Amino acid sequence: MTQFLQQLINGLSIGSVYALMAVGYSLVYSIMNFSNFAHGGVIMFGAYFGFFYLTLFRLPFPVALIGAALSTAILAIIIERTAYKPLRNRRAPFLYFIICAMGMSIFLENIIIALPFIGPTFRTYPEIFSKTPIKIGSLAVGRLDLLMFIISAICLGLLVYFIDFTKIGKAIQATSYNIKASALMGINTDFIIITVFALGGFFAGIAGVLFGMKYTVYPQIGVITNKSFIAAVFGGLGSLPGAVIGSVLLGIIETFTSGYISSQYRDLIAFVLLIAVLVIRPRGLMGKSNEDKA
Amino acid sequence: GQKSAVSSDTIKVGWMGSLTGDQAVWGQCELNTVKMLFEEINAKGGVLGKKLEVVGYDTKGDPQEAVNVAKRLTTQDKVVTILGPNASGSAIPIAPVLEAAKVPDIATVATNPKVTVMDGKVKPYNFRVCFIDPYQGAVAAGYAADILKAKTAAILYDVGDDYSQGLTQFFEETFTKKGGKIVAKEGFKSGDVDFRPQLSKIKAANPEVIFMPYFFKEVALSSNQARELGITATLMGGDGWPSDQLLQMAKNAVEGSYFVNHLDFNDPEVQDFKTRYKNKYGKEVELNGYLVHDAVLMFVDALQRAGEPNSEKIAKALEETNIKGITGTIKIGKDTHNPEGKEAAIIKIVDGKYIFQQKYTPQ
Amino acid sequence: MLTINNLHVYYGGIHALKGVSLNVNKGEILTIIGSNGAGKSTLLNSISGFLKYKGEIIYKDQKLNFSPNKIVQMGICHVPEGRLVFANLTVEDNLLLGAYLRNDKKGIKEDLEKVYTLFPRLKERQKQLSGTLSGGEQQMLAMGRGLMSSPDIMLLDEPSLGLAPLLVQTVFDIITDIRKMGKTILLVEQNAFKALSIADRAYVLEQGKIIMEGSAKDIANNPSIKEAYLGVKK
Amino acid sequence: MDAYIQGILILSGINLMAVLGLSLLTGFTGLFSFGHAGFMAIGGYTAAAMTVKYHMPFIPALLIGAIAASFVSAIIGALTLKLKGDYFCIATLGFGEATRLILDNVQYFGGARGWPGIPAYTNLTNVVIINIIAIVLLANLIRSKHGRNMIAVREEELASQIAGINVFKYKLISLMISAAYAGIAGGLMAHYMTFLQPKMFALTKSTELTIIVIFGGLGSISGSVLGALVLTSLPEILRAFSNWRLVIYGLAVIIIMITRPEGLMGGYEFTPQSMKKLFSNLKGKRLKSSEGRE
Amino acid sequence: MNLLEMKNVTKRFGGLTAVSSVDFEIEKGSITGLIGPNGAGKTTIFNLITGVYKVTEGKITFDGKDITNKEPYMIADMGITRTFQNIRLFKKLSVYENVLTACQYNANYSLFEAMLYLPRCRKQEKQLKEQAENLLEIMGLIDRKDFIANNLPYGLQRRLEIARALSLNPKLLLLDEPAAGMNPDETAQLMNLISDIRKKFDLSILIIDHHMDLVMGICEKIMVLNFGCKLAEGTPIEIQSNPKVIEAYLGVEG
Ligand SMILES: Nc1ncnc2c1ncn2[C@@H]1O[C@H](COP(=O)(O)OP(=O)(O)OP(=O)(O)O)[C@@H](O)[C@H]1O
Ligand SMILES: Nc1ncnc2c1ncn2[C@@H]1O[C@H](COP(=O)(O)OP(=O)(O)OP(=O)(O)O)[C@@H](O)[C@H]1O
Ligand SMILES: [Mg+2]
Ligand SMILES: [Mg+2]
Repeated sequence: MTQFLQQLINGLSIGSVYALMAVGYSLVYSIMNFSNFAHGGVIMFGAYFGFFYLTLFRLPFPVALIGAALSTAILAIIIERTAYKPLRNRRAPFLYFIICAMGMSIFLENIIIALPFIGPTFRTYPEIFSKTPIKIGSLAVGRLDLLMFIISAICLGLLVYFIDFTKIGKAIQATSYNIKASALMGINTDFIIITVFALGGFFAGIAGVLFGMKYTVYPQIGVITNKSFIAAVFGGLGSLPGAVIGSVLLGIIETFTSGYISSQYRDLIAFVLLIAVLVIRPRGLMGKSNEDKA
Repeated sequence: GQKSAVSSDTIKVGWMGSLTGDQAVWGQCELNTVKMLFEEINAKGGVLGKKLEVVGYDTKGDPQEAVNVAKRLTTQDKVVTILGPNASGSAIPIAPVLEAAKVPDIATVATNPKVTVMDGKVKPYNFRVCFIDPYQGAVAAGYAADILKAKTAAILYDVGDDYSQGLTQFFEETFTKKGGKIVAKEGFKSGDVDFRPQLSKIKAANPEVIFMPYFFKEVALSSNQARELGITATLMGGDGWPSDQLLQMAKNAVEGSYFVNHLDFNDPEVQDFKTRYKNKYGKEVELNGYLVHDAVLMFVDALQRAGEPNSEKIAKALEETNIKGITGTIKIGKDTHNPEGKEAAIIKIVDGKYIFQQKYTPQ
Repeated sequence: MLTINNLHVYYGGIHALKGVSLNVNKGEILTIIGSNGAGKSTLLNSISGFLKYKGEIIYKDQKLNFSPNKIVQMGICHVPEGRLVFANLTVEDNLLLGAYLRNDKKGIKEDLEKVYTLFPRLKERQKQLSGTLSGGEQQMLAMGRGLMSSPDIMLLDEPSLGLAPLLVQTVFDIITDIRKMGKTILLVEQNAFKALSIADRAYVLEQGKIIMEGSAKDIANNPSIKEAYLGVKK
Repeated sequence: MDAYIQGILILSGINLMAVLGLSLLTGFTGLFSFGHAGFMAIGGYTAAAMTVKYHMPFIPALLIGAIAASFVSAIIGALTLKLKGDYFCIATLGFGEATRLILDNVQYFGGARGWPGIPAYTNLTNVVIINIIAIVLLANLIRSKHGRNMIAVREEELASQIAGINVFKYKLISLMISAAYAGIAGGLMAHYMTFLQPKMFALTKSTELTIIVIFGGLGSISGSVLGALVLTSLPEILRAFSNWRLVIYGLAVIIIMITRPEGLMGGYEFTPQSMKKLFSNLKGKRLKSSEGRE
Repeated sequence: MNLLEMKNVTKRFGGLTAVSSVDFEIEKGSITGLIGPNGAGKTTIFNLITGVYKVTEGKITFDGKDITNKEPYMIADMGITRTFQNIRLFKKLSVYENVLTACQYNANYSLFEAMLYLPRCRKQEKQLKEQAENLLEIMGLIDRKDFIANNLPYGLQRRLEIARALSLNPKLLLLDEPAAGMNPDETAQLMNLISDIRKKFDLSILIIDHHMDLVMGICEKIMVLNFGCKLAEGTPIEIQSNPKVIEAYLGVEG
């Protein structure tokens, strides 16, 4: 039983890492309808920003966290302006966006390695939160895990509020369905797209800092976002609650597979499950339907 | 004309390894070391009156790139010897290229036996300065069973990594042969950062020792997580461990752990090199630096004995290597092209420092 | 109110509008008729800022060269060809989005009720995803949504397209009603007969050029127009 | 020609083989795959098993590899081809990673440690011949009714159905052919490298192939040929830049996508007729590239 | 003889009944009209016949064979083709390619023959090309052969859809609002075209449209649908004077 509960805690904490990453990805997906593979790179930059703000500038943690998030928001906007906007202007098919995103992701990862003052070295965040876990009986709950869980929950709550209850949120939804029609409603679609990228970048920054604190910082941490892509698909592309639920589920599935079936074949089993879910629900758990009427 | 005079003044040596990708830290340290040593040698007048020049290329740790690089170094840059690579997966497929070009290669930390020997036959142009996986795995297992008197062990390893799989296999074999029992064997996949599910399972199996044959980043993360989960078993590992970063990232978690190393970092003989590197690059030297240092020594020695920068003669000379490097005595076996009888150093982490325990060879 | 001078639009190699000039007076219904591919939609798309053009479009003494959303802000509302409803939003959400730029909650609510009385079918389908509406229902939605922005001038691109005869009549009645509310209307129609019957003035657009202009009555009585657009046989 | 240049040409040829298949799937049928490295792996390991363990001659071994890859693709396709866009894409991504995971664990083939000692049968001559055959077969296919049906599926599924085209069948055929091509590429790779390691077939390999297809121009075989040559040799040309190499590569991909919206050869082919047409009818051709109707 | 029969066909979307217990026949060789207010379920009936939607209840037979819930491509193979209310062409392909693609129905060489470009493939390809050009000729599209479909004016796009549908040599052609967006003159041309192709291709045709001059002008029989139910059925004259139809659909003045 303890084993089971401990694994559940493990799963939830892994899931909340995936969730924080998947949300930004899903947000951009919902409006641009393409997988922004550069998202991992932005998360990685977030981790570096946070690290340097904390160590070089010695900023207090909350300031560094927000600072990093703002920095990556700007980075995301720059990426949108330079790499995606020209494609948007010529209404290129979504494949071009994906390839451009891949190019961007290669660029981001390697520029970090190539820059002499950063390089490939691993960097460890200063210990801000004690590593000794909170003990409940023989169960261990990491303090950082708890913090991540709470921050993720707050961020997601704010985001859902923002999307569902504010005017600009409505505009984001509208733009995600039909850009031209939105413009006809007087929505400044260009601004909306920037907002979405900025939001995505903001979350990427937070995810990056938290990730870096927990697992150290290095140029390849973007790779982990593959998992959040899968989680987002699991939950249903373009749906924020879907992204969160998909992530948590993926975390739990992975954990229980490792714990009770086989850690060697974990990803294989997770994959089979993913396929099973998609065969039964082709749009993931909560994906928006794009079905058009004949 | 003048041009050929210049080129005949220098001897080109190739280097390959990861300058990008997961293993860029080690690759860049290797290349830095080679550059530094060549500068030093050249400042003292070079070898055979000629200057040494390194041509280094990135392999991204990718076998296909390694083959390209080997071809480029041998046919375009016309190097006389190649140093590196650090990954077995890159060192194995370049063998046919080396044979076609008759250029020797000295691998640094490519520990798979098949790098130099294939189907019982030694590959004529492949050499290495490090000991091999079976040896390292056996050392760790032997030390755990004989010296630490452990009866049960668990293994956590990287399923997708050749090095990790190699060590796991030989640790398991030796440990069981010595009467021990592997109570849990769990895998993860390169790129993973969370090991708690596997560790929770290992915890339930309650081993005395946990063998962690992979690189320091994962070692740091997994040992931290193990301690968080309340695992108190002794942790052990291989030469993927030693790094400053390990101590930074997991100081308390790895306290009291053991690992197998190529050398004792506190050995007075290596201090000089350590400081030279630090002075030049402002960074600590990584383990790969020591090994490529010895690869350079091996090459220079062979070049001198060959008497001319001729790759085939250098290869012949390499077979007769018997020098003292900073990682120990390097005597190349004719049938294996491995440094034979190179003893492993057992290091224990005490008070956040790497403390040399003993040289150890399993029976 | 709206003046267009010498407008040229190109699609790649196709010269779709070749120097169109026209003006719309405040409070009138102006209709543009012309056969398929004449460039009517192109003209409306240029006004609402979706196309690059040569020439000038002046609205309330200002040159229009803004992005579409700014143009909407200035009180120009375009109900496009092909309706462009938000397929994945409900009927009501669509209507509310029409009022995106407005902030008067009360006015919005009133207008919503007004739209529902104009198109009772929409009220029945309030909560249905608009993508699954029938073609005609979508057309009503697009019109209703346009009204929600309480514009000064409405550009209607074939509003009767795909509507049942009974509804066609209703739509034209509604257009007259809208004009009575003090709005200006630029109406593009295939149903020239109906369009001319409610319009004040009309232009005839052929192959990217204005070939005729005048009062709706004159145009409707012009024999060549009768033959070509009103389906009156020789 | 020295061994280095030859090596690059051989690798271009191997990549081209895989890219041709992927081009059929992505460029002509409109399906996007992130799992083609998985099919290469299956083809490579099967072919190597044939030559090493059963001492079979090269060509039959390659064909068996192709059949194996094609067979597996049929199973995967049957399960996932009903999925749309990114969902299918993630399913193939999962497949590719799962294949690698299995190979990592199969000690019979050397597991993650790799499989050395495969005979070196691949050379420039047979790579070129195989590629020429592959191109001819593909070109014939594409201008036949079957090829047109695939293009129709890419353009508009419902309309294809109404035109009597069995959409699912054509997607499956396209996937199977493209997997067979990838399988042959894998076999060529195995016998060129003389070594196989699951790492060689990582996700980055799949994305590299996709990048080549789109870089070369969707729906253009000549584009694929050009793309494979350019993008295989580009990293080699940039070798001298050491760790700035991939930074430049990433940038190059972005710039091409932005400045050449149709890829290098988008939709065009180098054939005698097309060249004639191109010169005589430049104006008419321009319509093709003009933007979609609003 | 009846070519198509619908028996008691019902279609529900969740709680909404779009088509409810409709019985309906199409006589061979006839032109039949299907009219009704917006949202009455006309397009839904097309979707049910062509297999795009699954039937909730009831049975559809074509040429004596049960086609209920068959896949759309199978139904197309059996000889029913259609056009769409929202035009669905292969937008980025040329006019010629649009038609040639649909002609695929008339060739049966295998994948293998195609890849090797064997004689049978060559011969049939040549026939297909002739057939496609022929069709374009008939439909008056031959001079726009190389236009990208998407850049055609609306009216021609509709024509192209009809041409594409005809490439399958159908027995029954379903036209969903073919005259939408056309002015009276163009509508008249369309009427001529429809009667022409019926003769040339020996077709039966079912038309949905809101242009009464067209429907009343060429249909031999008309069915009126209202709220998913059959409201009336009869000759144009009967329908025009049916008070229920006038009230629900035509309006006083028409
Ligand atoms: N995106 C486009 N690319 C190329 N040509 C276009 C595009 N859109 C329209 N055209 C061409 O421009 C011309 C005018 O088109 P437009 O849509 O404005 O006509 P219209 O008068 O609105 O016709 P309809 O009554 O069919 O709606 C036509 O010849 C059309 O083929
Ligand atoms: N996929 C669907 N999901 C839910 N409701 C649907 C769907 N398709 C159609 N409907 C509903 O079924 C009813 C009938 O629609 P249909 O498209 O058949 O109307 P129609 O008679 O063709 O109208 P129009 O003349 O306006 O095209 C409409 O109320 C529509 O909203
Ligand atoms: Mg128009
Ligand atoms: Mg309809």
